[in-house]
Amino acid sequence: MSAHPILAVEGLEKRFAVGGGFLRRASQVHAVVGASFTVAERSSLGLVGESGCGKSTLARCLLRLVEPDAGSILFEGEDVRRMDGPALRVVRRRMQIVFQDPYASLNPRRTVLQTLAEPLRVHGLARGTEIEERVAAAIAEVGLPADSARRFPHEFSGGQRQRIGIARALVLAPRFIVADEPVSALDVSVQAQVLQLLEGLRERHGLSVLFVSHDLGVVRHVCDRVAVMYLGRIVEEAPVPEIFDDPLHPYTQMLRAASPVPDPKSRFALPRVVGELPSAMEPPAGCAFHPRCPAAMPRCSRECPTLSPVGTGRRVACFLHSPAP
Amino acid sequence: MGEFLLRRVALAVPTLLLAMTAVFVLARVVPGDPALVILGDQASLEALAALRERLGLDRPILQQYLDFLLGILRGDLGRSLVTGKSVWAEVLAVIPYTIELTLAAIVIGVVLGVPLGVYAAVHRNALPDTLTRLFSLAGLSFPAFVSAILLLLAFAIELRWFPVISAPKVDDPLDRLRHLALPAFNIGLIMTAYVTRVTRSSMLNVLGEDYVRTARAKGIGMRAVLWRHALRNALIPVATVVGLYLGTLIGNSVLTEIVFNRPGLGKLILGALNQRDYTLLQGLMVFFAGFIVLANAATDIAYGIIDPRVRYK
Amino acid sequence: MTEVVLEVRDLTVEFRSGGAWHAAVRGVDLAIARNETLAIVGESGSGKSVTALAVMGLVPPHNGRIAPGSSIRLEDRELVGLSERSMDKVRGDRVAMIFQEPMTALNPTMTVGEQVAESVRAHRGLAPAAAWKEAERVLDLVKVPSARRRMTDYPHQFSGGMRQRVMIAMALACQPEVLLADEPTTALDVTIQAQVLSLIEDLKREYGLGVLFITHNLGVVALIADRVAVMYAGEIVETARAEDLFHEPRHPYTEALLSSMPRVDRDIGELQPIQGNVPSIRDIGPGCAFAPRCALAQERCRSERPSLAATADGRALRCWVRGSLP
Amino acid sequence: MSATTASLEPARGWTHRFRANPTSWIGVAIIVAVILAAVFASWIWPLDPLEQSVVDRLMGPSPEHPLGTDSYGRDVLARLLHAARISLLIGVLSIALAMAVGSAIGIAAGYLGGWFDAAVTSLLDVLLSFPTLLLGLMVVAMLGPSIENLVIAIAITELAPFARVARAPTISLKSRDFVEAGRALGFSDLRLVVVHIIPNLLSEVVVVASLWLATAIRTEASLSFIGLGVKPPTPTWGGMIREGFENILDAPWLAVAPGVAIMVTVLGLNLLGDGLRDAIDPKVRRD
Repeated sequence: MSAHPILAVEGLEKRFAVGGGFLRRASQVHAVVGASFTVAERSSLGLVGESGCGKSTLARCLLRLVEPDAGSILFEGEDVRRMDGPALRVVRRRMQIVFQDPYASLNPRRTVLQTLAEPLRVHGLARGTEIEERVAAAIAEVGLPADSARRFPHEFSGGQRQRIGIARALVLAPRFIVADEPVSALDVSVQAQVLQLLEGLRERHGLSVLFVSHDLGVVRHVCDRVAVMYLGRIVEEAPVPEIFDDPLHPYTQMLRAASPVPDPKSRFALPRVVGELPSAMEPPAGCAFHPRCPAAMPRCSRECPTLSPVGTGRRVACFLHSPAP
Repeated sequence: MGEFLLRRVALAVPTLLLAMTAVFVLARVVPGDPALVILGDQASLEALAALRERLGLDRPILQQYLDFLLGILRGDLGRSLVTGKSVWAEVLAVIPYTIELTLAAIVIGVVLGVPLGVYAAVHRNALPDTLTRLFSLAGLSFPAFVSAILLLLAFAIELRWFPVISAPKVDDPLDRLRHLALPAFNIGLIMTAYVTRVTRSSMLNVLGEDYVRTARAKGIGMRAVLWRHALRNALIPVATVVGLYLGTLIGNSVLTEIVFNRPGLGKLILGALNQRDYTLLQGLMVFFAGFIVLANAATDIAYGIIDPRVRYK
Repeated sequence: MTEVVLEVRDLTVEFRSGGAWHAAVRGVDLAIARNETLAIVGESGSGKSVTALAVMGLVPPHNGRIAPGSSIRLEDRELVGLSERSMDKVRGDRVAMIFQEPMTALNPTMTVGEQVAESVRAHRGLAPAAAWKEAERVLDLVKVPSARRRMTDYPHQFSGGMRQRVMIAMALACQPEVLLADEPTTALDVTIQAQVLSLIEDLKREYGLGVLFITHNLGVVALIADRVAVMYAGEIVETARAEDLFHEPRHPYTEALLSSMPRVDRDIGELQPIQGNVPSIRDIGPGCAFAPRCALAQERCRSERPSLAATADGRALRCWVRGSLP
Repeated sequence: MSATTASLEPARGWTHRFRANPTSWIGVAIIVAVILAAVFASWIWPLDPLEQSVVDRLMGPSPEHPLGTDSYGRDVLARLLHAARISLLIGVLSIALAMAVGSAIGIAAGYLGGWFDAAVTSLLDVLLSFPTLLLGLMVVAMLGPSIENLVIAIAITELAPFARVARAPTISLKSRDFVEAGRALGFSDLRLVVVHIIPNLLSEVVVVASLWLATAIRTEASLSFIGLGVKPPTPTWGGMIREGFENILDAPWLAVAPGVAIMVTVLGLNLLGDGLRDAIDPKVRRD
C-alpha cells in the first residue's frame, strides 16, 4: 500500500441548527467535531459508529453535498472546500457516492440508460453511440443483464438497483468513492453479492473508498483501516484486524462486544452495555463517552482527550492510552 | 403548553400584517380611478375630487398604507360610503345570523360526518363504503346556491314546511329555529359530505398504522381500538382540514343567505357590491382576513391539544 | 420432555394478489416449550412475520386468510377458527407480541402509562388506579429509569431503546406464556440491541416464557436462540438446536447464508454470495423453492418438492440432497 | 409525505388501478359528454341562444323548446349548451393559469427554502384559508366583470392549493438520494429541478388540477349567480340560475336545468379526480 494519501481531511467541522423558529432560538448540533484523517491511494477506510454519530454527515461533507463549517479537505492535493462552481464540477467526476437506500437513490421515471447517460452528457465526456457503448459497458461491469438499459428502476430487485447506483457512480471513472451504508438495506444473501462487486471494482479500477457502515462485520471484511466515531468525534483509528481484535478505546470495545457473531459459544457474553447515546444537542462535558464508560476517571468529565498516536499506525482519543499529564 | 400557546398567537401577528397588506394591495389594483368606478361616468369633476379626498386617495401611497394599518390597529375598519355607519356597526348588526348559521352547519357536519366517515373506513370497499363515497362526492359537487334553490323549491315552495324568506323574529326561539332549519341543513349537508370524506381517508391511514396493530395485539377489542386509538389520531388531520374549510364554509353561507333572503354577512356583501360601497367592501375584507387568521391560530392550538407531538416540538 | 406451550401444525397463510390467492407461508410446523427461545431466521419475504401474525390472529382479514387444515394450539387450546371476541381474550393475555419499529408501534397521542395500563385493564379488569400502579411496576421491571415520573410522558419523548422497553412492558403486563418478538432490535443500534436482547433473555428465565424470536440476523440468533428454524420462501427448510445449526448447517441455504455473512470476530477470506434473488411468493415452481439458487440442485429438486423430515439427531431438514445423509 | 411516496410509485400499475375503478369511468363519461355538448352545441340544438321572443316568454317544456323558455323568450336548451362553453373555457383557463403560476411558486419555495420559503408559506396559508368565493368576488368587484378578469380572479383563488401541492414533494424530493446523487454528479440546480423533480410531482399536480377544475366551475357559477359573472346576454350556467331564480315561483325549471348541469359536470370532474387520486396514492389503494 502506498502511503501517499488521495484524501487528507484536517479539522473538519459541521454544525446544524435544529428546531428553532419564531421566538425560539435554534439549538445547535455539532455533527462533526474536528475530524482529521487521511485515505491512502487505493485503500479503503471504514467509518463506523451508531446512528446519529455524524458518520454520514462527515461523508457528505467530503463531497460538499453538505457544506462544512470549518477545516480543509485536500483531494489529490487540492482543497475541495475552496473550489468554486466549475472547479467543483470537475472534481465531482473524480469523487462519487453510493447511497444506502436503493429505492430512493434512483429517479423512478428515468430508465437505466437515461440515468447512466446523463452524467456523460452533462460533463461532455461522450456523445452519440459512444454514450450507449459506455453505458452498456457499465451495465456489464456491475453484473446486470444486458437488456437492463431500457428498463425502469421498479423492474429491478433491491440488489440490482444497488448495482445500478454503483454503475452510476462509476460511469464518470472516479478515483474515489464514498459508500454510505451501501449494503445495509439489502438481504444477507444479496449483501454479499454487492460487497463482492465493490471489492472487484476497487481492485480493477484502483479506487480509494470511504466506507460508511454501522456493521462492524462488513467493515472488517472490506476495509483496510477503520475510524470509529462517537457523538461527532473520531475516537479511534487503526488498521483492520487490530481494531477489532484489540480495540483500545472503551467505546470501540463496547461496540465490538455488542456486535453479534454467528457463534452460540459467544452468547453468555451478552455484553452489559451501560446507558444510551446522549442527545447530540447537549453532549456531556469532557470526553463525550464518559457517562457510559466503565473506565471513566475524574479527569474524563472535565477534559476532552485528543486523538493521539499510539503504537504504530494507530490513533486513539482516550486518557487511558495517552501519556500521563 | 403555555409557551406553545404564546408562540402560536405571536405567530399570527406577522401573518395578520401580511393579510392586511394583501387586502390593501388588492383594494388598490383597481384599474383606473376607484372614484370613477364608484360614481360612474356621469359624475362631475368636483364630486370625483371630493370622493377621492374622502377615500384618502389623494395622499401618497405609503401614507395611505400607514393610515390603513393604524386604523386597523385602533380597531377602525372604516365607514360605509352609503350609510355612513362604521363597518363594525354594519357587521355587528347582522353577524349573529351568520354565526348561528355557520355554527349549526359545523355541528351538523361533525355530528353526521365523523361517524359516517369512520363507518365507511371500517367497511372499506364494501357497499356502504361505496354509497358513502358517492354521497360525499355528490355533496361536494353541489354549488351551495344550487342545493339551496332545490331545497327552497321542495320544502318551502312545494311542501310549505318552512318559510320561503328566512327572516326570523329575534325574540322567538322556535321561530328562529324554523327559519334556520333549511339554510343550516343546506350548508350542513355539504359540510357533512366534506367531513365524511376527510374522516374516511384519515381513518384509513390510521388503521394502517403500526400502533393500531399493537393495540389489536393487546387484545383490547376492536371497538376500543377504533375509538380510543384510531379515532383520536384520525381526528388530528380532520381538525386542520375542517379549519381550512372555514373559508369555503363562509362562502357557502353567503350564497345560502342570498338564496333564502336571510340577513347576514352575505346580504351585507351583496348590498355593498350592488351599491358600489367601496369602503364597506374593504372593511369587510379586513374583517374576514382577520377572522380567518385568528381562526387558523385557533385550529393550530386545537391541533396542539390533541397531538402532544406538536406541543413539545 | 419439556412442556410445549405453543404448537403450530401445517400452518398455511394465503394472500390475495391480482385476484388469485398465493401462499406466503406453507405448511409450517413449530413447537415452543416453556423457558425456550425459538428463533425463526429468514430474509425478507420468507414468511417469518406472517407466521407470527397468524399466531396472533392478526392476518389482515380483507386480503389474507389462514388456510383450512392449519392448526395453532396454545397449550390445549386451538386458536385457528376462534371468534374475534374469544381471540381478544387470548391476545395480550396469554400470547403477546412486540414489533420491529418502536418508533411507530406506540400510539403517539397516548401517554406511555395509559398504554401499558390499558393492557392490564383489558385482561385483569382492574380499576384505573390499580391498573396504573401495575403499569408502573411493569415499567420498573423492564428497567425504564424513573418509571413513575415517565408514565405521563408521550412515546416521542423516549429514545428508541426505551420505546422498545415500553413495548416489552405492554406485552408482558399480563404475564403471557408466549412472547412473539418480530425483529425487535432491527431498528436499534448494536449497543441498544444488546441491552434489549439481554432484557428479553432475563425476562424469559424469570417467567419461564416461550419466546418466538423472528430475525434476519444470524448473529442475533446465535446470541439468544435455544433452537432455530430457518425459513425460505414461506417454508421452514431446517430446524435444529442453535449449537448444532451453527456448528454444522445442513440445508444448502443455511450453509450458504452462513458463508455469505461477513464476521467481525475473524477474517473469512472470500465471501461466497448466494446467486440470484429471493423469489416472489407468486412464482414458486413445483420443486424445492431454493433449487434455482442452490449449488447442489439436482433434477429431482426442480420437479418435486421435498418435505420437512426429522433426522435421528433431533433435527429436521427439507432437502432431497442432504436429507438422505445420515 | 404521502404525497411523495405516491408520485414515486412506479408508473406501471396506476393506470391499471384507475381503469379498475368503475366510478372513475362514470366521471370520464360525464366529462366527455359535457365537452362534446359544449363543442357541438350548435349542431346538437340549432336554436340561437340569444334570440328573444316576447310571445314565447316563460313557456314550459315542449317539443319546440324541450327545456322551455326564459323570461325573454330565449330557448333554455340552446342557452344551456352554449353556456357549457363559457363555463368550461373559464374553468380550464383559470386552472391552467393557477397550475402554472402556483406550481412554479411552490417548487421555487420548496427548492430554495430559507426565508423565501417561510414568507411564501405564510402568504399561502392566508390565501388558502381565505374564502375562495369572497376572494374571487373582491377581485372581480375591483377589476370589473369580464372573461379575462374572471379567469384571473378564479386563478388567484386557486394559486395556493397548487403551490402547496407542489411545494411539499419538492422539499422531500430535494433530499432524496437520487437528487443528491445528481448534485454529486455535478448537475446544475436547473437540471435537477426540471429533469429530476418536476416529472416526479407532475402526476400529483394533475390530480389536484382535475379536482380544482370542479371548484373553478363552481366558483364561476357562484360569481355569475351573485351578478359578477360574464355580462348578459352571454349565457352562463350561474347567470341562467340567477335569472331563473327571479322567476322561481312561476318557472322553477329555469333555475333547475342549469343547476343540474353544473352539478353533473362538477360531479363528473370530482369522480375523475377521485379515481386518479386513488390510483396514484398507495395508501388508499385497494389491496
